Amino acid sequence: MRDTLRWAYALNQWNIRMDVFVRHEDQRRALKTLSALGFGHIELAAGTGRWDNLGRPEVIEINHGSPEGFLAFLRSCSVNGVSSMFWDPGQPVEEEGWAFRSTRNRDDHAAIVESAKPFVDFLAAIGAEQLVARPVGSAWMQPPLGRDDIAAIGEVWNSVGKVAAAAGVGLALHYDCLSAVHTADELRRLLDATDPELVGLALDTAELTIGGIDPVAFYEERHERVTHVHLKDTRYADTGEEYRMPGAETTMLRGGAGRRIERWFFELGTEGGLVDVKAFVAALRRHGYPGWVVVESDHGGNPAELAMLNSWYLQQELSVART
Amino acid sequence: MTADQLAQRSETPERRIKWSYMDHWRSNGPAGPVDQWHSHRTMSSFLKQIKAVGFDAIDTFDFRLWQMYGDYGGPAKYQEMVQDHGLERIVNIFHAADYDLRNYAPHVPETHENILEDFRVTMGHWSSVELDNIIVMPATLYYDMEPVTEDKLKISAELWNKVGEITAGYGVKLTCHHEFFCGIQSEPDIEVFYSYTDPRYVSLFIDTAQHCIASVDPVALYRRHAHRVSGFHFKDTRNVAAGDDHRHRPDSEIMAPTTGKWFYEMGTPHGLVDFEAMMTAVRDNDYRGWISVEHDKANKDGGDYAESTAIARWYAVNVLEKIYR
Amino acid sequence: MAWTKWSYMDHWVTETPQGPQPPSFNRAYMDRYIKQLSALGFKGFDTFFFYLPMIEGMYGSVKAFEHFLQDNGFEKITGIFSAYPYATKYTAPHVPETHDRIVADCMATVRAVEGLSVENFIVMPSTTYFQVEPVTDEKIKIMADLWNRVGQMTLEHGMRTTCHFEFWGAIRTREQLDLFFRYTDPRYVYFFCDTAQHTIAGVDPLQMFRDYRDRCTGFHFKDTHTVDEHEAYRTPPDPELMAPNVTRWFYEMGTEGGLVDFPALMREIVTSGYDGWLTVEHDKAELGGGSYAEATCVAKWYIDNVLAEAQAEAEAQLEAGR
Amino acid sequence: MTDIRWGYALNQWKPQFDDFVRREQHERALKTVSIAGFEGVELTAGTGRWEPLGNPQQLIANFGSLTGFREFLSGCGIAAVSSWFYDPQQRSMEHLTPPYSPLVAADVTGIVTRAEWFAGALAQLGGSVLVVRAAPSAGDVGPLDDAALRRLADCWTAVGRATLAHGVRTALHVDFLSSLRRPGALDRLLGLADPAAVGLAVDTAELTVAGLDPVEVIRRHRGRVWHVQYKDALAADTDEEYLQPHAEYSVRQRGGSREIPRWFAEPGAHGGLVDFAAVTRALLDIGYAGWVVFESDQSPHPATSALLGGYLLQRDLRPVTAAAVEAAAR
Repeated sequence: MRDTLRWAYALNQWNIRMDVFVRHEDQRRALKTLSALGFGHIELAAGTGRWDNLGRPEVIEINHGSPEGFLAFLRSCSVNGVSSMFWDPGQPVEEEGWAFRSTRNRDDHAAIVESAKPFVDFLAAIGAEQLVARPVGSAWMQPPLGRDDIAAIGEVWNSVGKVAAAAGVGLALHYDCLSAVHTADELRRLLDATDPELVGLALDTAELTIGGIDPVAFYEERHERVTHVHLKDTRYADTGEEYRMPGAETTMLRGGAGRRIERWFFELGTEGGLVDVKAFVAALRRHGYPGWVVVESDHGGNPAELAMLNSWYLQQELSVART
Repeated sequence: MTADQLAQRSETPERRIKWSYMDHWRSNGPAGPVDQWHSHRTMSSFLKQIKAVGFDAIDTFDFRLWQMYGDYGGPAKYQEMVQDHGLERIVNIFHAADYDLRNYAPHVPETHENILEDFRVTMGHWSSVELDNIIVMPATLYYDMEPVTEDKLKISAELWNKVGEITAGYGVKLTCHHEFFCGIQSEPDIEVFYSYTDPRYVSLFIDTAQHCIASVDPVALYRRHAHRVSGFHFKDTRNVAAGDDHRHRPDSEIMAPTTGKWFYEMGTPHGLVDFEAMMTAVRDNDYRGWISVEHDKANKDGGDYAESTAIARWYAVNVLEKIYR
Repeated sequence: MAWTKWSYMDHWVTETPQGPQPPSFNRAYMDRYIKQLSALGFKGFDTFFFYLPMIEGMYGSVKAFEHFLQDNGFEKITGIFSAYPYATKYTAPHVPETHDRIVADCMATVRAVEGLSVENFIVMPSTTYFQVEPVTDEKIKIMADLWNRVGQMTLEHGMRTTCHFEFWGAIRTREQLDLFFRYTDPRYVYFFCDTAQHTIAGVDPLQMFRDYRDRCTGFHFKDTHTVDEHEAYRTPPDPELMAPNVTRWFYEMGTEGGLVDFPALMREIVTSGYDGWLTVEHDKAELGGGSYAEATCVAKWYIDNVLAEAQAEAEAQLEAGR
Repeated sequence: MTDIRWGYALNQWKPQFDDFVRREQHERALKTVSIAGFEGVELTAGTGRWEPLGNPQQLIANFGSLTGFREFLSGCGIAAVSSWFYDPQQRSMEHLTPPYSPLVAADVTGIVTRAEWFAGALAQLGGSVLVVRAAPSAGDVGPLDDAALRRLADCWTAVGRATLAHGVRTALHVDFLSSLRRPGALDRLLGLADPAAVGLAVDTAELTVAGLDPVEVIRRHRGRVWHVQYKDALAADTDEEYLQPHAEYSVRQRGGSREIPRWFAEPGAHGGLVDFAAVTRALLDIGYAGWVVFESDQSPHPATSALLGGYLLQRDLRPVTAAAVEAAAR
């Protein structure tokens, strides 16, 4: 994509189950698809195990020998590099002995900082700019956040941010609609509890919208803190309570209960989309946003079709040149 | 880059080749697989995807005509929708006829008047849009034509000369596409056939996969006949027809015992077509105009049209356009 | 009498608005899945340890899920599959320092199904071959020690620990299998016969069953089209999905080109007097455009139409011999 | 036992013209139907080389003979072809004939000839019912006045008599695009046709989408119900959109102005409008003897549809029929 903004695409929409998107030829097809659509950079997502083989530095190394080997793999498909990687330290992984860690628990902080290091080193080695992190776990799994909780969360991210900055990598905290940091106020407090030099915000247009926060307004308010963007659309907003349902990952986001909405995230330009994508992108341009804009669709059907529809929207509706 | 700059880019003079997409397509609907003609919504989604990967135009089948009339108001109106999605136009149409020895068989002279009348009517229907080619399979199924004799080839050639004259009257080239399972598919038969056809009225349409399956080298064939080649289907295959595959009753295309899926998008692993050699030949002959990408039945065996289309386009940009564009 | 104790091993993928997903996508999909298995007449249900929390989430408890199964004609949950396919510094059966952790994990799984009458606690006794090699006597003994411990523990909770050998695991040849069973205590460690995995590894599953009949507590009836003759089993990073030349190892019973002689196995089972559960499995059935629902139908059709005949033959022979 | 036999329609496996052509696909579908608990299959008439199960000529081309096809079926655990669905409006590549209309007197001979062709084959395949599309779409031919109904009655009487000669009954299939859904039209048509030659094929979903209650239709025409198709309806055509031109395409396929994603589904589908237990009781009440064919028309997942249908049959409907048998014995 040739534009004043820098565009990338998230691979997560291909990796929808543990046993798919494992073979290199499948990954090559996805990379070529993105390349053909004009995307030169991708976002990775952390995972676990031998089948999530784009999900952890040590597993990527078993597959490609070295960070350089991995870049060569990308470049064989005309994808130039990696913009960023998404990581959730609260997600138990096999490689960490399925440890369950929480950023609000100060006893876990040292381990969280330690576990961030391989990711930071890997991102630095492949020239990626941002570690995109989930700041805190789902709301339904924990009591409401007190003031000290936000302080504790801020502390650990400042520490991670320091490690990242030393390696030349940025750290951006990603708001999501199930998170314990849910309201605009809570999000502001989290930003205020972190050092602007070390920690930025990853603004996800669909997640904010579902969570009841207007992404355009919030961006206007805190644009100086936004260092990373996920651009996607949604057709629904939370009623205000669904994110608290037990098992919200399934009961809310997969329609297991409540209003039974089985798909929340959609491609740009979807009928009935709630995100004002054009206004948001115009705001990015107006403020000279310097970071990556990562287009994604999460899990929503046929990955190649979604990528094509997203690219079409960029070209036709946002006047971004494909090559 | 702004829209204006983008428009300027597409007018840059150095591009000699434009890419069209032959519109086979399936996607998953709520009640099972549907084609793009299912609704305006699915059509729009299809056109967006074709545009997104950088195709310039589309090809289509002429049996879609009735739906174009019923649902869009005719070919010209349908083409407006194509253009609204940023694509140039409809470049070629494929005339898929029901070949039958009783009333529609190029090697049977008694059926010729019926065929000629079919083309007079068809060309009238399409006169509202500008087309480059109307593409035909120039023979019946192989088993309906065999033994393939010089006489039958000559009779077929005479028919297509006359058809070509009709289509030329509408400014459209009649061009022949040789399916591996049709009566005119082997190298010697193709050569005899073209020796009897009039280059003014009958062109050759190279389908890289079909020739390859029929054990004909598409590059050599093209080099021999380049002056009368009016278009291409760039698609790949992983299998050459063996034994009676080309004359399997009742059908070879889907039912041949050896092979469940014949066609693949270009850029597929284990593909048999040498596209780089093909593109080099296209360059050497200074061909200018359209190349069509096709991969029919891409959805078989778990495949996916959207992905195949993107991969094929990737291949065009990253491999073929480096040779000639 | 037709064999009634057929169970189904819980691999399955179904279309959802978020793409092809396991039925645990949400409760409605799970219900539909169980109904489909019920329509085919399965009586037992095997699942993975990692699905237990999801089942609890959807049905309130594993017990409540079992009631749902029973409302649909099932007898019960028959087996729980637990595995460490990938060695980490925390868990690796060939590394003694990790054993306490593994035993504790197994204990947690056992507790999750406490009070049900699950029969088999099915384990992969090793991780991937390439993470263990060279595979030595000593390492096999270490793994055997671990499963002796686990086996004793699960038996106290009414479940038999039974070992399911992957073609890409560290215990795969006939010699390695024999050694492993020599080192394990027949009171605590049992044999689970996966027909496809052994066949791929070049081991005859029928002979394995004959030789370990007394320790055999179950089967995965699944087929393969390929014997691994090019050491695919030791390819890093993963031989199961990433072997260079084989994109699909596993097939349901009854496909063209299948290598396992299921009728012979069925006759052997009947003749041997084995009367436990027989489990149908076909993981990765969706590869190449396949569908789990259809694969399950075709496999069950094979049971009712081909294996039933083999069973009847063997029973008639037994009868005649009496 | 009751005199009901259970079948499944194969049409859901063929969403597009180039699907479901290869033998191994047929084999897997038939095994699926068999193992889901069904005894027979219903075929749909089709034409050309990508319709191997579409007509007698294609069956012979593919299986050597009708006996060869019957053996293929029984090899998959399917006892019989229950029935064949035939729409005279389909042109025939095998006969080089254009679409026929039962409203056009000149077409009747052609329709009768074709019907006999199917009936003769059906008899050899163990089937007993030719299911015919009773009338073209309302939007294409307008309302059916008395003269039109009489022409339909004459056509189907001729067809029915001809198929009976092969031991096969002709049953009129009323779909939701047909004018026969209007008050009194179906009564009138059945009244005009020879009751010995022409019966009714009750399609639960088509009637429901058309706003008719299948239970009521069964009771009302008790002596004339010769065939039954069980499929579920997910929505009803409440706005009479069936009267639009090209409704086959714009309403049935695309879903009309509401863009109904899917009118039909397998019996018992979530949100389905048909009460199959009630329909089954109604059939038992009238002493129905014959095939009940499960259908989904189209399905995103054919094997799943067959299994969910099988579940409904085994769990909910067989107990209903068993109870009726028991009650009769007492």
